[in-house]
Amino acid sequence: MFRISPEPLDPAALQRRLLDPRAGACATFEGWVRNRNDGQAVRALDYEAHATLAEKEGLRILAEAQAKFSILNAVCAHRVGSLVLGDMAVWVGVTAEHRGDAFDACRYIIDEAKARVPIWKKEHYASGATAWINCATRGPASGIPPAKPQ
Amino acid sequence: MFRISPEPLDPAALQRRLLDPRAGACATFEGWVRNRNDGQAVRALDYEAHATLAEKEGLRILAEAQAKFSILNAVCAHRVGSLVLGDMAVWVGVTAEHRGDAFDACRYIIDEAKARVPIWKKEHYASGATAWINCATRGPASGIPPAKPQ
Amino acid sequence: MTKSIHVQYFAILREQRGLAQEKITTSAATASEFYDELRGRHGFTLPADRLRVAVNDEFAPWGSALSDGDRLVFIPPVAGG
Amino acid sequence: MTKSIHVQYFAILREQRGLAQEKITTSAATASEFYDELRGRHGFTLPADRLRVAVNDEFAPWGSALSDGDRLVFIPPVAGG
Repeated sequence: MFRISPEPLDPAALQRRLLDPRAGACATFEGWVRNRNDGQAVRALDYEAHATLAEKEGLRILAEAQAKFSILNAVCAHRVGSLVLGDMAVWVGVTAEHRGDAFDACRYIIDEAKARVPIWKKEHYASGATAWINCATRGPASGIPPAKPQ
Repeated sequence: MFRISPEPLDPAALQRRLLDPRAGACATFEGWVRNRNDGQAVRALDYEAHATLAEKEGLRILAEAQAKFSILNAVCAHRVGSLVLGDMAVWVGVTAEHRGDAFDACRYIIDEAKARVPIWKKEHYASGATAWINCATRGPASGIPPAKPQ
Repeated sequence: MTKSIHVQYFAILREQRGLAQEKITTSAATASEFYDELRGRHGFTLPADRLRVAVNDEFAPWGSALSDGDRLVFIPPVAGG
Repeated sequence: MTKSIHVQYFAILREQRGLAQEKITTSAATASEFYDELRGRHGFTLPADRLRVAVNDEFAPWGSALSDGDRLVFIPPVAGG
């Protein structure tokens, strides 16, 4: 299951979807809103998503994880809306018989989700400034890689 | 915190010890009693520990993780006593500013804990047989590595 | 030949355009030409090579030919997690 | 010179010994000699190279000299997680 959620994430409920008598290992990842980014004090974040495309791309990532690693189940949910410090932005959980696959798949899912799923983040700084992350236009010399061609 | 617990583990309470406004990432690992091991149907497990030595060695592992990775906090708790299928045997949680360190430290802690902390596991099989895991004496040709010399 | 395209804007594009969606009549042949046209008109700061495009709810190549009634979304650099 | 050693058994050693702890008077000079003596007496299946030893609640080398009143624990192969 890959879900875009306007409601706060409920890790216990998400994890219940993973219960399996064959599972010996459960690896999870949570992304939390932290108080600094790139040296600036962060006050709050807005996330928005293209829910249809995000859920399609998210399900592709989960299917890739199932194909690449020996896992039993995987779930990812991403919050959208206005978040404050300490709020949970994303939850990933993976079960497997053995821990190596659970860790590797969990990491694969969050890495790919951050790189590919159409979710955008606007940071609100203590200074009053705001920024859409990764959307600055400083030219190719700034070290921002261009989007991968399709 | 590294704790040997005769009571069921409470992941929500353990995770609350990790809350930190600087944390952007929380990686966790849970070990669950699964229904098979090495091809045998498992009915239940007994865990026992040398609590004093286990907590000392566990704290050393957490300190190593703090030294090796850029993390904020780490907690590990291991259950002892009689467990049945689906019960949680171990919980590890790590917070960091960034996810790479959280994952790497979480994996380091569970890998080292399994290799070094004086905790023992007796499996009860559906067949009625029992076995202390890693304690079979089949001689060095069996592929069981000898304990690391101190 | 002109066609009517439904465009949805997200994130920085939505803010720069000042609205979330609109219907536009264009003679652009491809998604790429269409974005260049909109960029000129609305002053979008991001060049096409920093974006992806989705046609009718699927990611698509920039060279995709446009058909009357297509729904397009330009995807700014993502930042989930 | 004999000394009195407090020994604690865990897991497979506890089951093979049939008790969890005992006080033993020995003339063994080192932890290693002491385990060999106990292994002969109680039929422990695990050789010393599969175990570690702790003296007074700290892991210690097998060559550690024993002192009167020491508390020893033989550590079978561990299996947490």
